[in-house]
Amino acid sequence: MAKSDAPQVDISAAMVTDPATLADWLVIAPLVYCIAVGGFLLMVRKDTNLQPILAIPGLVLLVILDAALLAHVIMNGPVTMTMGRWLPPFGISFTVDILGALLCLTAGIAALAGGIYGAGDINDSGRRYGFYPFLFLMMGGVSGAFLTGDVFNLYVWFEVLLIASFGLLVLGSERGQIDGATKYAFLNLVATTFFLIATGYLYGIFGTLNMADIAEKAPEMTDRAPLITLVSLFVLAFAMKAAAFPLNFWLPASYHTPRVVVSALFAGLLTKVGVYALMRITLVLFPAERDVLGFAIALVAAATMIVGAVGALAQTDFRRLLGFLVISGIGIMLAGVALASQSGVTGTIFYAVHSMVVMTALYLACGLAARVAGGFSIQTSSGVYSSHVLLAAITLVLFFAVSGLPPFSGFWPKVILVKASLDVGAWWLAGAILLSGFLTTIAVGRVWLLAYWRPAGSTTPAGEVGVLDPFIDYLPLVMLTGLVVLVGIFPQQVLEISQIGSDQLINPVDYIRSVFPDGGGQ
Amino acid sequence: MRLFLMNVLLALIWVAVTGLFSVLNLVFGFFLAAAVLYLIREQVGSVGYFSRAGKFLSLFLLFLYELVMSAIRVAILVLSPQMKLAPGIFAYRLKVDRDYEIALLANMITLTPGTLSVDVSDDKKFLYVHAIDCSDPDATRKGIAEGFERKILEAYR
Amino acid sequence: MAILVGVFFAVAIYLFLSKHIIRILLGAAILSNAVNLLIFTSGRLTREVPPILSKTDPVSEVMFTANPLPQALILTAIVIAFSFFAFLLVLGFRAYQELETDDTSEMRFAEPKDDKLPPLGY
Amino acid sequence: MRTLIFRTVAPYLTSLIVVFSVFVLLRGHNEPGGGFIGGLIAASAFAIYGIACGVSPVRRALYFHPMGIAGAGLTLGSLAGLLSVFERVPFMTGLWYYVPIFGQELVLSTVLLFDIGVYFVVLGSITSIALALEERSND
Amino acid sequence: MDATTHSTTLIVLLLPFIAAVFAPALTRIFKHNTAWVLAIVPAVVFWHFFTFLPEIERGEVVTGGYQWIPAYRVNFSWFIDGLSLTFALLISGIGVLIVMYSGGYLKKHPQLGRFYSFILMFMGSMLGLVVADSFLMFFVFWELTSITSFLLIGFDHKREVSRRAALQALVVTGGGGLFLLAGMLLIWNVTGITELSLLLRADVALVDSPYYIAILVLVLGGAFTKSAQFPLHFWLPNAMEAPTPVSAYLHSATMVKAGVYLLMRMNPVLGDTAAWETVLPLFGGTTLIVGTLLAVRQTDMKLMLAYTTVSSLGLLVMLTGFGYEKAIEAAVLYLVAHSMFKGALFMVAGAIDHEAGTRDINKVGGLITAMPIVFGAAIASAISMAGLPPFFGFLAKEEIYAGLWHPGSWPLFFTLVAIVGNGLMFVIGFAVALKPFLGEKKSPTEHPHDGPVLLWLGPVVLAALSLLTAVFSGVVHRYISDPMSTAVAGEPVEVYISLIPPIGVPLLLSVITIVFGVVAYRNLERMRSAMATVLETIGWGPDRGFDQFIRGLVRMSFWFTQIVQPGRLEIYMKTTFIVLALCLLVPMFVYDELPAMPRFPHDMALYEMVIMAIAVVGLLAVIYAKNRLTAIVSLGIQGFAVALIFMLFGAPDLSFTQFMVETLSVVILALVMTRLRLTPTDHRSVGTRVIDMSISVVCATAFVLLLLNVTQLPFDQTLSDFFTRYSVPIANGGNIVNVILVDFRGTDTWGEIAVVLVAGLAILSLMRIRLRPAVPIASNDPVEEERR
Amino acid sequence: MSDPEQLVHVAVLLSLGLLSLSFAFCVFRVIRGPTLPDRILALDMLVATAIGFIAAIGIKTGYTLYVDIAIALGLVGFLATVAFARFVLARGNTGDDELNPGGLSETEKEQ
Amino acid sequence: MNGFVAIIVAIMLIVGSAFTLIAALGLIRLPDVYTRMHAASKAGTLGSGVVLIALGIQSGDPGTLTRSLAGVAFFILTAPISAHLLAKASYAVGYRLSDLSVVDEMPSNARGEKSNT
Ligand code: NA
Ligand code: NA
Repeated sequence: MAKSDAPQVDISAAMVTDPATLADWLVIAPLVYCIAVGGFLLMVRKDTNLQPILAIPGLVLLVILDAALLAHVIMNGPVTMTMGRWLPPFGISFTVDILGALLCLTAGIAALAGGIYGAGDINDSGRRYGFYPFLFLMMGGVSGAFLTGDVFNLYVWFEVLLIASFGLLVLGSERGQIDGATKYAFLNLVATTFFLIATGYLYGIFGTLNMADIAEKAPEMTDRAPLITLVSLFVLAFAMKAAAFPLNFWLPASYHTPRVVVSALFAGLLTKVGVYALMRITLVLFPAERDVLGFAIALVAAATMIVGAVGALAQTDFRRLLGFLVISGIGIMLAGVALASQSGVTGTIFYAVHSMVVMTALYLACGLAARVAGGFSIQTSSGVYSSHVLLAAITLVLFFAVSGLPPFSGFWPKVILVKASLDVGAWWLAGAILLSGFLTTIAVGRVWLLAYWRPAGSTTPAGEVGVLDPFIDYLPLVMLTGLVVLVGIFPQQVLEISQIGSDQLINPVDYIRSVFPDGGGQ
Repeated sequence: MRLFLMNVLLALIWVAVTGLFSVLNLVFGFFLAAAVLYLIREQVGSVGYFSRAGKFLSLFLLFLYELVMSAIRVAILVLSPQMKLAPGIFAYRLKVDRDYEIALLANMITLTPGTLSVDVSDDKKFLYVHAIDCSDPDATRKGIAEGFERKILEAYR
Repeated sequence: MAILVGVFFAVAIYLFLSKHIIRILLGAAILSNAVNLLIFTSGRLTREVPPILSKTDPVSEVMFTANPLPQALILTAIVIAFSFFAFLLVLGFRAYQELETDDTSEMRFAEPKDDKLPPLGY
Repeated sequence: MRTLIFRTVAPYLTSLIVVFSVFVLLRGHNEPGGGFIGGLIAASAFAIYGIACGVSPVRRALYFHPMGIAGAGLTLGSLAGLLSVFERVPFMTGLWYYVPIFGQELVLSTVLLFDIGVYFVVLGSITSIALALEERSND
Repeated sequence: MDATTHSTTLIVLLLPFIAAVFAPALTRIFKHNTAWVLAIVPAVVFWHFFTFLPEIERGEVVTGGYQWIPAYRVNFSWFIDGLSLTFALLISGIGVLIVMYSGGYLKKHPQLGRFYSFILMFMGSMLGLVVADSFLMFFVFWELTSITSFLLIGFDHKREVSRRAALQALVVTGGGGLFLLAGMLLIWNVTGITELSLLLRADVALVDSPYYIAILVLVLGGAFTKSAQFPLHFWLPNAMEAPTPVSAYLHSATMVKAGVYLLMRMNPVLGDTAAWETVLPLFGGTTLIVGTLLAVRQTDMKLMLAYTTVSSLGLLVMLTGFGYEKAIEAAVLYLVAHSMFKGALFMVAGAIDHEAGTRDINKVGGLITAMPIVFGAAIASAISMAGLPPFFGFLAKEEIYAGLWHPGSWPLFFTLVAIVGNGLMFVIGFAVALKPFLGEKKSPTEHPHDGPVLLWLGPVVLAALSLLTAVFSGVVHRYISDPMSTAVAGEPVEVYISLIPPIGVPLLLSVITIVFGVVAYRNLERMRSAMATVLETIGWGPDRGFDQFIRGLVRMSFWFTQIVQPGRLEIYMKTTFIVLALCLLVPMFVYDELPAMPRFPHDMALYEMVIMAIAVVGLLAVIYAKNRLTAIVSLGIQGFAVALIFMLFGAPDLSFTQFMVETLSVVILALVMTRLRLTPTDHRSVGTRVIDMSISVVCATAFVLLLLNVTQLPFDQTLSDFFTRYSVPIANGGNIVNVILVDFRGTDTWGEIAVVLVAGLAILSLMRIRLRPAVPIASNDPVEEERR
Repeated sequence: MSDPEQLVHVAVLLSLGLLSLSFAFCVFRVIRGPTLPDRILALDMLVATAIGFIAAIGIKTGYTLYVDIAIALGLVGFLATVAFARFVLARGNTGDDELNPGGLSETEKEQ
Repeated sequence: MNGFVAIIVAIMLIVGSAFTLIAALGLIRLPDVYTRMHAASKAGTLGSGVVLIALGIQSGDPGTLTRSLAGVAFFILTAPISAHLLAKASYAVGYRLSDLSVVDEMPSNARGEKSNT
């Protein structure tokens, strides 16, 4: 022990000597905050009225923290804080670059929307059995995944958000929920297990888990170690987490079963984490191997976006339709990963942000529509346009946004990705992106015609069913839709940030330097 | 009083278990034990058996002896090429009536040669014992009555 | 050792492919063991020298102890796997109660067998 | 299963096991053990208690709801990590304080605090699970 | 152009959108006078662009703009030459009339305000489209016109036909838009240019690039869908479901001409090639004939006009395709003329519909006395449409023939096409203008009359304009036709044609046209019935094709989705693991990442082997267990074996934990099993067993191979050495593993306990939340919620 | 390598051998059954053997820390047996497996 | 390590594991679950206990020794209870004694009786 008589050791050889400033603390702030608040909310879970009163301001604060972090990263480039003061790669480093911070912020916003909406959508028993604690802990997992710079730690956060999502998924214990949850749970367990296995191999090969460290060592290992196999295993794991075809089963099997707000949160948060991890691993850690697998990823991307859109066309239940749209969006993001060009990755980042916002909003809107139109089936529901024009208008905007029509947020990233594909002559990929947009337009167009424009028939007691609360119900929706429109008309900022982010990914010198200031691993 | 004794006992157990004999550790053990006792405050019935430590000791020694013997008996039985056994369950009329006494007796019976207590009748009058060699239940009954039950009664009354 | 890991994986996956939740659960338990052994092995094996140092002369045995890091990782993994196992177990239990079956091919509430063709009109 | 024999012995067993679990928790830093295993042992102690004497005595014994205990554990763990903000060192940095008592040196550290947090989380969650299952299968 | 005009142009371009936002409110304030108020908006726009005429006449172009998305080289910049300006003036000018007309036509309609804002939004989009300089800005407004047209066609959303028509328009034009987008991005790729102005000025020869055909096809895909060229014309007649102002504005005067605008824009860049001069005339010509023939078939005035619009668009495309100077002039003149007379005629049809209550040409007659003013406007526009003096249509037709009449069979053929087309349009024009007004008086409603000024102002003004423009053709040519033709042709062009045409072939041709027209008009009924029978016999049209397309698409998707998402976990699992096997083995073999053959470890003690053996036995026992308890207990066995293995290889903490966890797992399994009547026995058929077996064995082998490969690499111990070295001195812990858990990698543990915590709570909620009646999935619906 | 150590070493190896053998026996009983309690009992016995094994290993390697593992194992072993007994009791006689040795095999009953 | 201790340890090791083995053998050989219980609960416990104490002695450190003794005490405390519970349960559920059995004075209501716990 560091007693007086203890053998003196040279601390600086083992530990970071310069003090951690509050700015550094921003790196981990969102995570610590979420976990701590989650733990606290759990202690007071029995006070069901207190829950939202504490949680919603808490989420606002979270968004502020994320925004501060993003600003910090934009100004100073990637930031690192190594836990326990140990020198990287010995301690667990949290390293934040634009990608992480941006997604973190978007996730925070989606969570805020969900939190507000949940105040109306989740009943007492739902709160009592931990809607808000789950929400915060899931956000903890998501933030942790976005922020950490350590592969195994990434795995841990994956598990945190996964188990929290289980909790949210089964909240309510309805038949469909249980059934959906069963498939969701087992398949996702398999996925994370693949991830863990890959991590085990990774450690066996590199003897380290720090991403920056690996990124540095990867080049000289390339010809000695079975990295291509390893990376393809990683890709498999994350593609499954991201619900890429042909491993997308779990998503359409489960996303329509829980409370709408839960689906909204899932759509906003979960799959994107998979895409993020995929980008992190393939672009930063193993660019060389990614180049080898690029074409395969492109095929998967194309297949995923088409399958998603086609699946959406095949649905009668509004929510299941949305589930397939999530998948289609994943395909579009994968396209950028497959291209791995500066503009391609830009498109992916931008689209990820767009998709998180728009899909969350769509689910929320879908929930309200169901409330006023009598159910989720577009076979029976109708008359929303006449009874609730504001809701209809918002939904229409979201429909166009998700189909990638201008002037909404979905348009620009799609253009960028199409252009990027054409740049490398991947006309078929460009075609797939456009085609998926076309099919999506038809799919949502039909929903609009039937559920919104079609006059309320005898089947639906439209108007009478739901009274929509201007704050709890509309505010989150308006907030998100406002973002969709704003980003659609003034995409400059988001685009610029995405470009910087993509630069940081494709050429991660700053990332590595922020972990090893004086260059080189140990 | 009883709680206090229990408490000290647990504290000592703690010290013994940690194998770290120091005042500090003892104090800590004491508080710890107090905390633990709080958990089981309801079930701790019965009053000081420390007073009869000596009787306990003899009881304990007898018990150990019987245990070893029974182990050997089983061994012989198992190893004997043709096992001639007449197992069965007989009812044993209890003299002891307090729960912990019955429990103690039952456990000891189990650990001793050829017998194994299966159940206690709901009215706590009978103890049902399975014996490997049930050719002469009464002898076994007698053995128990003379042996453990008597010593237990001595120890507690 | 690697072979043993292989057997673990084979059995686990075989159980996972079953239709019965209970078997998949058993598979899950075994799978986590398989993974742990895999990590353990890929962290290289050392016999019988636990990574536990006496406080007096810690540095003397440095080079000979088993590799502690994978052990820590596995410990974490075990815990997580256990939590998941518990959850899945209860989930399967509730599924059995609510859906009156443990045969996944009969669990068709989220995605009903008789899915209707969506409306074709406008 | 409330058999007289078991019911009589169970409380003592439980207390013994809990003591043992704390022991395992505290020495974990230098020898096998630690918060997690300690927590598991304690949890199984309560499981035995529950099986022997039924669920409600356990609940009353614990006083707090197990999940509450677990939540407290997590908060404790987070706290242990957060303390380092005052020392201007990164999250989760181990801090050691030496408090002399009875002429001996009592060693307090954030890592110990953290380990205790782990102990409570595991104790709370697992016990809660066990009790929930126990209740279910009783009705 | 100076700063103020610069900024004002921006404001003017945004003005319609701003107005659109406030339109509903204004409507609530000004009631049925709103039309007059809102008409100011297009008027202002019109005036603003009107002031550009001098510069344009001088052959200059007005350019300007603001940065929009510098990060992607997209500017909000405009480029106004003769072509743009003419369109801008048409849009805003006719816009004024349409706004007013709507005020009269949709009086009392509850959603009039919404209608106004849609119309204004459309106007803004259309303006943006024609002035846009940068590709993406152009495209944004292009799609905006599709969206607004979708909203307007579906305005009467309670009727299924409108809904269908709206979706149809959106699908066709929106889909075409995607082609256009691809085309533009391709141009950007090839030339590196993102602005039309630069593209026009640049000397890059797109026509020589290998991508020319691709670009052409894509751009035409956009233009043809928007301008309703055969066989994609069908959406336009259906769009007549929209209120008449919309038909008059979007679907005759402006939006449908966006495609033509695009072609004219691109003519200098893409035109003047064999492909261009074959494809455009062919499609245009076909569209012209088909359109007129279908028009003859109709009795609904709006439909007749709609089909003639189709054919007019065909005519324009055809002329643009020829690319001779004269042809282009003709196109320009005809475009202007058509906007005027077709707009007017639509409004007339609307007026009749509004007053007489029907649009069926056979159900109304003799309105001449009741609606004299409307009749005047109608007949004037019809004359212009028929290409008779003294209206602007006459100049256009003369120029058409002048443009088409060239030596060679190809032009000759198209001349004939043009004659037939013009002749039939002559028929339709007069049919619409005469039949309702002449003959004995009949109408479904009581005494119809001219109605409010708002209702007839539009047609009258337009009719007057076709007259004036014809009379003062010189001025018109100077300020409109010449600059526009110049812009289209890409080189200076001057138009001379006036009401006193040169005696020549063109004049002769028009005479032939007129004769043919008169004859045809007399036999209109006969032709109609003939067409009817013809269409009956064909029995299929692209319109029905659309339904079949949508239905087929949905059916196909349904079928496909049933296959890829069958809803059965075991299939999902199977696929997953098959994919896993592929992901591991394919790279392993393709990139030769296989391990070397490992040597058998000889240094294994007996008891080690025994334990491993026990593990294996336990595993197999789990598989072959006859009842659940055996399975569970066997599970325990293999768990203990693993724990012992951990211990043998120096991991006491692990084996400690493993023992605890395994036992607890077994215990909770038992606790749960207590309530379940489950059997773990394998009900799989032998076949599936074999398949599953092989899948799992393959996967496992892959893992093993990879593991061997990894373990054969030299291992980097740095981290562990570090931990070992500093565990005691700095972290004050002898048990390195635990020190790693709580200090070196404490954050992992922190997350891990979060997992444990959440698992606990989730399980609690699973056990506690129970719904008394087991409810079906849809019960998530609030409706059912109520029932519970 | 002094004499006593030699002695202990041999003894350890011998006892490890014996313990492995008894492992095998227990496993056999677990698999073979035939009745549920038989299996439970066998598992309990397995745990006891494991404890012995651990202790033996502890002597072999000289790491006394294995004592605690042994104790903990004893504890959980007890827990397991209790739980299983509880299982047997609560589940009642389901005909899940034969009640007297040599009766019908369980599967036949279950289907 | 001095010879005496070594001898003690060695003997205890052999004896203990021998007992364990015998118990296991009994598991195999004895006719029904109840008789097997005798073997397991007695010889088994004793065997492992002895080996554990051997470890305690061999370590030569009082802490370890006390712990090992405590452990053994714990086994001795738990073994009969588990045996009892198992026996009671199997009897209650109706697992019959082996055909060799001579007497069964258990009240009939105990057999097949469904305990509510
Ligand atoms: Na896991
Ligand atoms: Na950990």
